[in-house]
Parts: sequence; C-alpha cells; structure tokens
Amino acid sequence: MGIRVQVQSERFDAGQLLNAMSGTESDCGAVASFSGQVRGGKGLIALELEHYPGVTEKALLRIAQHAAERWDLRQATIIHRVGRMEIGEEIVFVGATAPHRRAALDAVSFMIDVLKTQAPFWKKEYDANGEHWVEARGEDDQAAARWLHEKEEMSA
Amino acid sequence: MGIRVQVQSERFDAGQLLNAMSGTESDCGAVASFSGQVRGGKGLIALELEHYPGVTEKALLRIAQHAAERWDLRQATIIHRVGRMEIGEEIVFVGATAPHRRAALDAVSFMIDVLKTQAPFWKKEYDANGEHWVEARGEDDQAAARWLHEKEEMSA
Amino acid sequence: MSLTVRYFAALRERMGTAEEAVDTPATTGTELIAWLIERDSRANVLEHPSTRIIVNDEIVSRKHALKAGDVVAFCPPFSGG
Amino acid sequence: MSLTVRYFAALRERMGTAEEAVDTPATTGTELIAWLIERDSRANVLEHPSTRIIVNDEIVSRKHALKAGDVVAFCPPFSGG
Repeated sequence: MGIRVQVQSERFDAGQLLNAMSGTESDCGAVASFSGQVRGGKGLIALELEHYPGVTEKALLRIAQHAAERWDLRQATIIHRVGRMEIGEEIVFVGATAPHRRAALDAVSFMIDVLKTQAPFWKKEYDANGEHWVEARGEDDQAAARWLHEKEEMSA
Repeated sequence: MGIRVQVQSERFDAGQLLNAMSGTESDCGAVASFSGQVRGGKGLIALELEHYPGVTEKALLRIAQHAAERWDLRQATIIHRVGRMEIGEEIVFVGATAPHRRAALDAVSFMIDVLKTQAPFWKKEYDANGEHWVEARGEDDQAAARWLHEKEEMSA
Repeated sequence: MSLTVRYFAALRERMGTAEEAVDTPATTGTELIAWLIERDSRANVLEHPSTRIIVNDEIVSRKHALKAGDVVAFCPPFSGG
Repeated sequence: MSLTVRYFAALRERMGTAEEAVDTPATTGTELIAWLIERDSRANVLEHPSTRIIVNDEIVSRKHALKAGDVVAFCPPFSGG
C-alpha cells in the first residue's frame, strides 16, 4: 500500500500523476481519479489558496490513511496546490488504485469529499470587483457527512 | 457537450486521455476518470477481448449519452480495447468533465457500471491450464441495476 | 424465411461458426432457437436464460417478431470493462 | 500563561496579524476568545460557531484545556479542493 500526499505551489500534470499510479502492482485492476480545476465564470480572474503548513499535510495523510483502512487499495494519492492560480489551472488531484473498481471509485469520492471540509485550505477569489474569501458550502458538509460517522471528528 | 467513444485494439495512454479532457471548457471545474487494467494473479497469462463490431460502438455511445442526459457534463469519454492484452495493460478508460465534482464522479461510476452489463464485450482468460470465457458476475448486474430503472432496457 | 444468424464468444465456439445464413419457418427468437436445436442439438445452450438476442443491432426479447433479412445475434452475458 | 495565537484567511485579515504571542489567564478556547474580544472588539468574529480551533495541530473543541506554550490557531471554515 503506497500513500502519497503533497502540498505544492507548482503546477502538476494530472495525466502524469494518473500514469504514475497505473500498472505498478500486478493485482491491481482499477485506477480512479478526480481532479479539480479553477472554474471560470461570474467574472472570476484568479484564485488564491491559503493553507496551514504542516497541519495540512497531516490532514491529507490522515484522509488517505482513512481511505486505505476503509477500502482495499494499493495506492492513494492526494496532491493539492496552494498560492495563486488562473482559470483552467489544476487545484487538486486525488487518485486511488485497487484490485476492484468499486473500491477505487469510492475511495476517490471519499477523499475529495472529506478533503473539502477536513483539510485547512482557504480559497480567495479575485474578480473585477476585488477579492473575497470563498464561503464553505453546506452541500460540502453534507457530502463529507455521507462518509463520516456523526460523532467522529477527524483530527487535523 | 462533447462525447467521444472508441473501440480499438491499439494500446492507449490514460494520462493523455485525461489531459485531453482537462481545461477545454472554462466553466468546467471537475474531471473524473476510471481506467481498468488486466489484473494478474490466479495464473493468468493474458486476456482476449471479443466484441460485436458496430453494435459495441452504438452501445458505448448510448451509455455516454445517457450519462450526459442524467448529469450536467461537458465531456464524456469511453475508450475500450479489444484483442489480446497482457497483464498490466489497460483495457478501458472512462472519463467525464463537469462544472461540479459530484456530476463528474457519478457519471464515471455510471458509465463503467453500465458498460459491464450493457455493451457486447466478452473476455477470455488464458492461463497455464488453457483458456476459458469469463462469466458475467452477479455483482456487476447489481451495480448496473443501481443506475437503471428496473424495466428500462437499454438497446445495444 | 431467410435470416443471418451470428454467434459470439462461447456460443460461437460451441456452434463452430461465427455466422450462417439460414432458411427457417421460425417467426420469433424462441421459435428460431427451437428450430436450431432441432437441426443440431449443440444449439441447446441458446435456450439458457442468460443468452441475449440482438436483432439488427437492438437487444430484443425472445418474443420479438422476426422478418426476412434480419440479422439475429446470439450473445452470452457481456463481460467487458 | 503564554500562548502563540495564529489566525488564518479571513480571520487573519480581520485581526490584522497572522501570529502573535499573548500572555493570558484564559484556560480554554472559549475563555481565550472572550479575552481576545475584551482586548480588541474586532475579535468578536472568533465567536462565530463556524470558527474552528486547532491546538498543536489537532482540531479541538472550545472547551479543550489550554496549557502554556500551546499554539492556538483560529480557522474559518475550510474551502479547499
């Protein structure tokens, strides 16, 4: 079982990350991935991502470990960028490999849903009117709650 | 909305397919993918995939169109190989892009689940004891049934 | 009437051919299967409930009415992906 | 006792600093917030129920007992991904 988590300001290549996870273990038939990009519209010019260095990495590691405890995975990868990003640039990559497809797909959904509410990242949007912090969305809480026990609180 | 389906004997590069879908539309924040590979173990030497030319392509197109009707997608891609494949080689790639992550992730799960039971592909396994056709798995029917209405029968 | 009959995967191997032209009085899938078994008992596998019938590129039920010139394909359960 | 207090994102901008050393009689998160508001009313946003407290890298409740040397971080709701 290989876990890889990383917080970086540099851009990454999602296809390269996907291929790096593929075909490394012979009993591994399934590779699933999610990547998030800066979405244009509503006058958005750019995003800026702030985080809590040290704590973020621990939170991502914890999320990947939880996924690996819950599903039979071979690899789990979470890469998240910080700093300023233009429209269309990648923000986050989440990937999992597993012997079976359901495990890989569910683990990826789990990791991205939980990451949104459990890892200390904050987004600021820049548009023609200035800048503002993105508010957390109730539906993100609901998506994370799908996976987490009501009383379980993940440590950062 | 762009749909791409393809049946081919040539190998493909999942990372390249993923990147080809990314960042093509500015309101598109989410990219999800699944790829299946030949899983080793149990003495397996190679797989051979047979299909129903013409009908397969129509079935894949129908599956991608169903996904696009059901979720707000920007792109849906299904690439499936046929012919002989060694362990670790890619068999299938399914990808979706969407403004929102849930749509992209659910559409990918839908397409791979439904493909397993609704597209005319047949797998033959070669091992030290000879060759045999892979039997359809009941859990695949269940996974597809999650998505399809009980009485709905998708045409090939 | 004349039909083109195709067999895939395990059924192709069982029947020993991928495609044949037949001239048959059968007017439905069920009747065609009975006629094929009558002709050659190896065709009894076509009766298995998991066998799917695709007529002119559409999955149909066994009761589907056949017409002259139809391409009728017998398919074992799909196992792609 | 002496604590290191950190503020992130909107709270950092509101408080005008990312980090400060304080010497306070507060022994819990709740008391620390009250003490910070007493010192500077801009800190009233810390009372908002959505504010999370991370002490020495662990998310804790407001009732969590603080000890000298702790690093206490005030965080608005996370919005990564």
